[in-house]
Amino acid sequence: MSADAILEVADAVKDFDGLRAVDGASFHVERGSITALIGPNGAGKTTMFDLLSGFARLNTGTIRFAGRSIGGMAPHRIARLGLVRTFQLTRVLAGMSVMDNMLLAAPSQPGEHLPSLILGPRRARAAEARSRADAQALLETFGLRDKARDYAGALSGGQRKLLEIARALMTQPSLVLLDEPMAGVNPTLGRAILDHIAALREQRGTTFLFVEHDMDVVMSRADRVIVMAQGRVISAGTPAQVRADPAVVEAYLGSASPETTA
Amino acid sequence: MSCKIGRLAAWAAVSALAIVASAQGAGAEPLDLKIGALLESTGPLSELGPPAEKAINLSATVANKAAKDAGVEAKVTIVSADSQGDPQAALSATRTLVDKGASCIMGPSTTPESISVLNGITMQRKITLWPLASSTRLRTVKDDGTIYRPVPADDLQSKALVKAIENHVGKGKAVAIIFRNEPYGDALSKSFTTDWQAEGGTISSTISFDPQQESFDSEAGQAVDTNPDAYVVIDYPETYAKLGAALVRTGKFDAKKVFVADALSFAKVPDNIPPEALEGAYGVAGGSPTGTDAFKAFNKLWDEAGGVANASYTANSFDAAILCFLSAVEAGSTEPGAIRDKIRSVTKDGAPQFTIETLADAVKTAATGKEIDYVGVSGAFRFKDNGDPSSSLYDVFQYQGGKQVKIEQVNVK
Amino acid sequence: MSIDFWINVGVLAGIYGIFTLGLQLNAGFTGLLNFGQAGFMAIGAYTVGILVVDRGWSLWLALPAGIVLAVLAGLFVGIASLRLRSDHFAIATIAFAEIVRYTLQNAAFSGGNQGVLGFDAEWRAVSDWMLPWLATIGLGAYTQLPLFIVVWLAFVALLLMMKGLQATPWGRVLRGIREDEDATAALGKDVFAYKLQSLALAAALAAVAGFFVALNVTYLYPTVFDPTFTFFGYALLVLGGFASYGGVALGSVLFWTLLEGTRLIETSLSAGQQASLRFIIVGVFLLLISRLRPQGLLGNVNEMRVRP
Amino acid sequence: MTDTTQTERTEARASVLSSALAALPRPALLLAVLIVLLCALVIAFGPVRALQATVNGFVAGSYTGLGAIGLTLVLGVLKLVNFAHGDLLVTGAYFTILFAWLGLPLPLAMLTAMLATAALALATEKIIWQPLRLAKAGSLQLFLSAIGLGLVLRFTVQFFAGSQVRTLGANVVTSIAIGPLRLGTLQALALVVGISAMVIVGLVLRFTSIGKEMRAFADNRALAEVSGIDTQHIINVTWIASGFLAALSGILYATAIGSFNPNFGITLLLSLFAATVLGGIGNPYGALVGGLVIGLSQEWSTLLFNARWKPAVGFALLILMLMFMPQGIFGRAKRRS
Repeated sequence: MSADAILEVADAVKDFDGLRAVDGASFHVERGSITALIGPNGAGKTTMFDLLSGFARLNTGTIRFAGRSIGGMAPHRIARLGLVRTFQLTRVLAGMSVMDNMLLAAPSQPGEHLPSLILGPRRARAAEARSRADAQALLETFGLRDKARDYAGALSGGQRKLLEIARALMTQPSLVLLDEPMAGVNPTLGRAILDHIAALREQRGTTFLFVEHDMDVVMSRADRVIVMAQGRVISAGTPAQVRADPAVVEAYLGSASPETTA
Repeated sequence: MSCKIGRLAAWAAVSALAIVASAQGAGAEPLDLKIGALLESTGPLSELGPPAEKAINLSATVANKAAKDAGVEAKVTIVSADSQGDPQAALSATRTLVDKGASCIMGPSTTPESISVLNGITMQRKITLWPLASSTRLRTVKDDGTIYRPVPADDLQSKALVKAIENHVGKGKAVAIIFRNEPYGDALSKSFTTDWQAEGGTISSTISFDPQQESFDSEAGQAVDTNPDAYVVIDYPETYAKLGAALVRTGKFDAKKVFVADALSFAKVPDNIPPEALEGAYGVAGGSPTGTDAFKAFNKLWDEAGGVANASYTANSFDAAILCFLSAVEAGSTEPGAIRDKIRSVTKDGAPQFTIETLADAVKTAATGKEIDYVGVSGAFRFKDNGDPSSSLYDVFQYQGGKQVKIEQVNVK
Repeated sequence: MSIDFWINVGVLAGIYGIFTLGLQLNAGFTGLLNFGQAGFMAIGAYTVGILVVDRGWSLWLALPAGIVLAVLAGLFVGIASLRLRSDHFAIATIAFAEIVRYTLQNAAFSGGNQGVLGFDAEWRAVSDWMLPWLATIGLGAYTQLPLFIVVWLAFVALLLMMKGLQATPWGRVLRGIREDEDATAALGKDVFAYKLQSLALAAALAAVAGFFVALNVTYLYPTVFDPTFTFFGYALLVLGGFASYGGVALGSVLFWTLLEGTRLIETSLSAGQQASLRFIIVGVFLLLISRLRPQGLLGNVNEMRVRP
Repeated sequence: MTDTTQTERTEARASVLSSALAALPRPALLLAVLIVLLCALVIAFGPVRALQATVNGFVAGSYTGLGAIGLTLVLGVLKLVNFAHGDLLVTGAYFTILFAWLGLPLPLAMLTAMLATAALALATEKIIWQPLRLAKAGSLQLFLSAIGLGLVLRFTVQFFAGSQVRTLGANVVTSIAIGPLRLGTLQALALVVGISAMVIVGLVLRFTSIGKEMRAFADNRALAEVSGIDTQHIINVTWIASGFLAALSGILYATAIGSFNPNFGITLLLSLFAATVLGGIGNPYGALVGGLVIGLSQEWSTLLFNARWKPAVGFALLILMLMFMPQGIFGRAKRRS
């Protein structure tokens, strides 16, 4: 595949209880791109995200991330390699403050390990101060600065979505999987999220793979689009290429065009 | 010289007594004795609680009546607390009893509870403890003369069992031991094994069973499978009701081969134990002269009082409380240390004998400070230096028609 | 109620407090329903007793050995059953504690039915050294007071340690796991390793509590360590407050004042009925607290994640 | 989600161990294992001892299995770990004593006791469980409430009836001889009642509309609610059935064992849970089979070790089952949402 692929999936198969959720899917995601993963309900998109992030195990096939095989790796190890995900239904840590949610995501905090915590409390404190500054900055961008001390459980649905994305970015990832980042978010906020994603891609070269039903967003924001149906990848390419692919149109149950199924 | 000092001391003692006496006279203070009952009211041994409670309450009734009849101003009240069958809870329960002013403590039923209670509190306060635990382990702790056991220790009992089996089955026979997996059964089975083998006998099987079980059929089967000449059963009534039924169900069981230890000794076989499991069975009970007038009087009292059925060791609990009461009367004090020092004076060999039927006279005599010998429902008490009964006389009894019948007495020095 | 009564309540509250710090760490801060705490406590206490009596170790050396063994047991139980769903984990840990108890009752090394006795001479020496000193301030008559002082010193020290630990990034990861272990794993945290640490640390606390139980009871016997101990621990945890270490101290004192105080109520009931009544009160109380103030007195309702 | 991913990982590990056997359905696999074990025991200890232990295992297992049927319903349908279930057994037995004391003939007293216990179980739903559910209580609160309810039930019984040993006065010593083997008459009755209860509950769940609704509700609560089933009705019926079955098994246990006090429920409780988990939560056949498996393994173990280890054998089996077959013998792997 592409020489510059950060993520490569080949012939991925996943069964649940005799039900084949992913059926030999193959695709790749280019480094530094914003890629959309679309498909009708039941196409296997969320299962694919679970496979990529280690929450489900492949039956057969391979997944390579940044040159390493990550099929079967535990979720936390995949996350440490720089591949983080958000969830379709937001999963903020409701019983912790917004700031604690952010600080939890900070990578390589020595204070999280008992030996280094006890032996080097000062280093832990220094790392904590740095993380706090980073978190402040991210919360600022996502408009959550005033909420830093609130319990995450007290946030509105849209704010939770923002927090979850901000938290994922806090891990300093190279690839972020966003499962329906726009769902339940008001359009203004949604645009802000998308702008921020675009900016991050520019500044840090972060790669984004997102599942989205809003075809306007997909077509206007994504560099590449991957289409899944019935557990397989049926099409991949630029938005324009995908839109023109008859297989895609058919997959969306014969509807005139993908847009109408948002 | 020494004579002079002796006379001086006597004078001092007399005048001290006079002061005490006058102080008592001035206040005209009646004796207000509180006896603590440490009962297994809840927890794994909770079936032991109600009969023990009734026995101790009966003792208070009897003692109060005797005091009134004797014209002695003394009152016995029972304060009770739940030991939960657990050493730690027993310790807390005892603290409450002490808080409520108990001078003696009746119970608890197990060695672990007794040890924690002793080490934790009664020894420091010189409060006498009257445990129903018969384990020799209890004698490995230093008790400062505060433990008095109304039941004989296991090492004597195992010898009595050996004699009983030799008399009724024969020497050198094969015996199956079945015991409830608890300190009592465990310790007694070990000492019996040693004693029986020392006499040339064999042990065909030793089966211990967990009391918290749904069924005992496999255990029963294992016991009868070896076809022993005799069974030694060390068990409490609650579990023997189930185990005994299982033994009978094997179809190979003969109750006449059974020899039970003292926890299964009762005047009348309780309702819940199938008659077939005990009819014709033998047993031993330390210094428990069935058929005496005191024994009959106690059983009559028990039946008249209503409530729970009689069980094992109730007579021992009853006697212990009476001993505490008489000692307090003798001491003219409810101070635990003073009571402790008088226990041997109310169980004095050779002194005038009294039973529960003549308790009023006993109180009258004791109040004058004279030594007496209270012969209890469970027999006469002769305490060794360590507070264990020294009596080496055991009744061998047999259950005939559901009733305990004394067959003989054995001496196991 | 005399001073003795309060000292006894204090000793029990301190011991159960130390024990429950571990439950708080597990249930309150990690979301683990550990119902096997009494088993870890038994392992700690028996290790101390056996090493002192059978091997002639010093009591003070046996204590750390007991803690180490309890921690190993915690790791073993964790590795075997931490992957179970939460209610299965709870049942598995009870089963573990019961296996420990039956083993202690039946095995030869633990003294079986005869228990372990005679390990506390070195503690008695310390206690006897403290008593004259206490006598100078007029408290020499209370023989349980030295134990009370030592238990509470240990409890307060451990409480502060746990509180401090909870405020670190390490503690934050545990809270993250309590809230949502998948989301925490998705942020790169090794959830299993943290749960294991939480369980092992709770086992260590249980072993310390077991050490003090041994000093208090002076005799080791399996029934002391039955599951009721763990149930009581949870009862006082919820009373004092979910996810609050201060709540453990408050809850423990209140719970034991209630439980022991009910012994002192004078009624015309029989001993058996009064004993039953105590436990009816505890039961009603558990029902009421779960219903009316599920987060407990000092607990924070926001930290009490609703688990379906 | 949390739970399934974990279970799934464990399963993946376990399946490596038993991949060859995994093709067989679990009940058949279990039967095969039991037969192999029985053959081994027959060879090692002779047919009489091995078969007698097997008969005893069935008896012990029927006590637990029957008690577990009511427990598994509540656990399966309501997802409630009912720590008070053992005390419902006790309540049933003591209601019988109460009604007999009030003058009812024994069989009628037993029936009334079952109805009264069913009513009591329904009352606990109304007073305790429904409000907790509405308040969205977490598993810890539910656990503690169940423990609290258990204490209240057990000690209320003890308050009025005392802790001394009771008996229902049945003849517990007769037995049926099958060749050299013996089976107690009342024990046989317990076995028959246990199997009948299992079959009846199984048929009700399978063929009646309320049974189907209960299964649907157990499978997917949200879906059942959406599809217009009267969920509160299902919950009520579950509690009534659970209370009735608890009393039935409590009475049978009390009758067949012959001697009991208010503690018998709590001592039985962990075995009941073991049977439930072993059989697969929510499945009445599973509960009884789970009970029988525990009974068999405990009684068989007496051939190998001293009988005092019996309870520990049951707990060890429970832990092993939870680790390697968390869905139980008759349970189904949970489908991902």
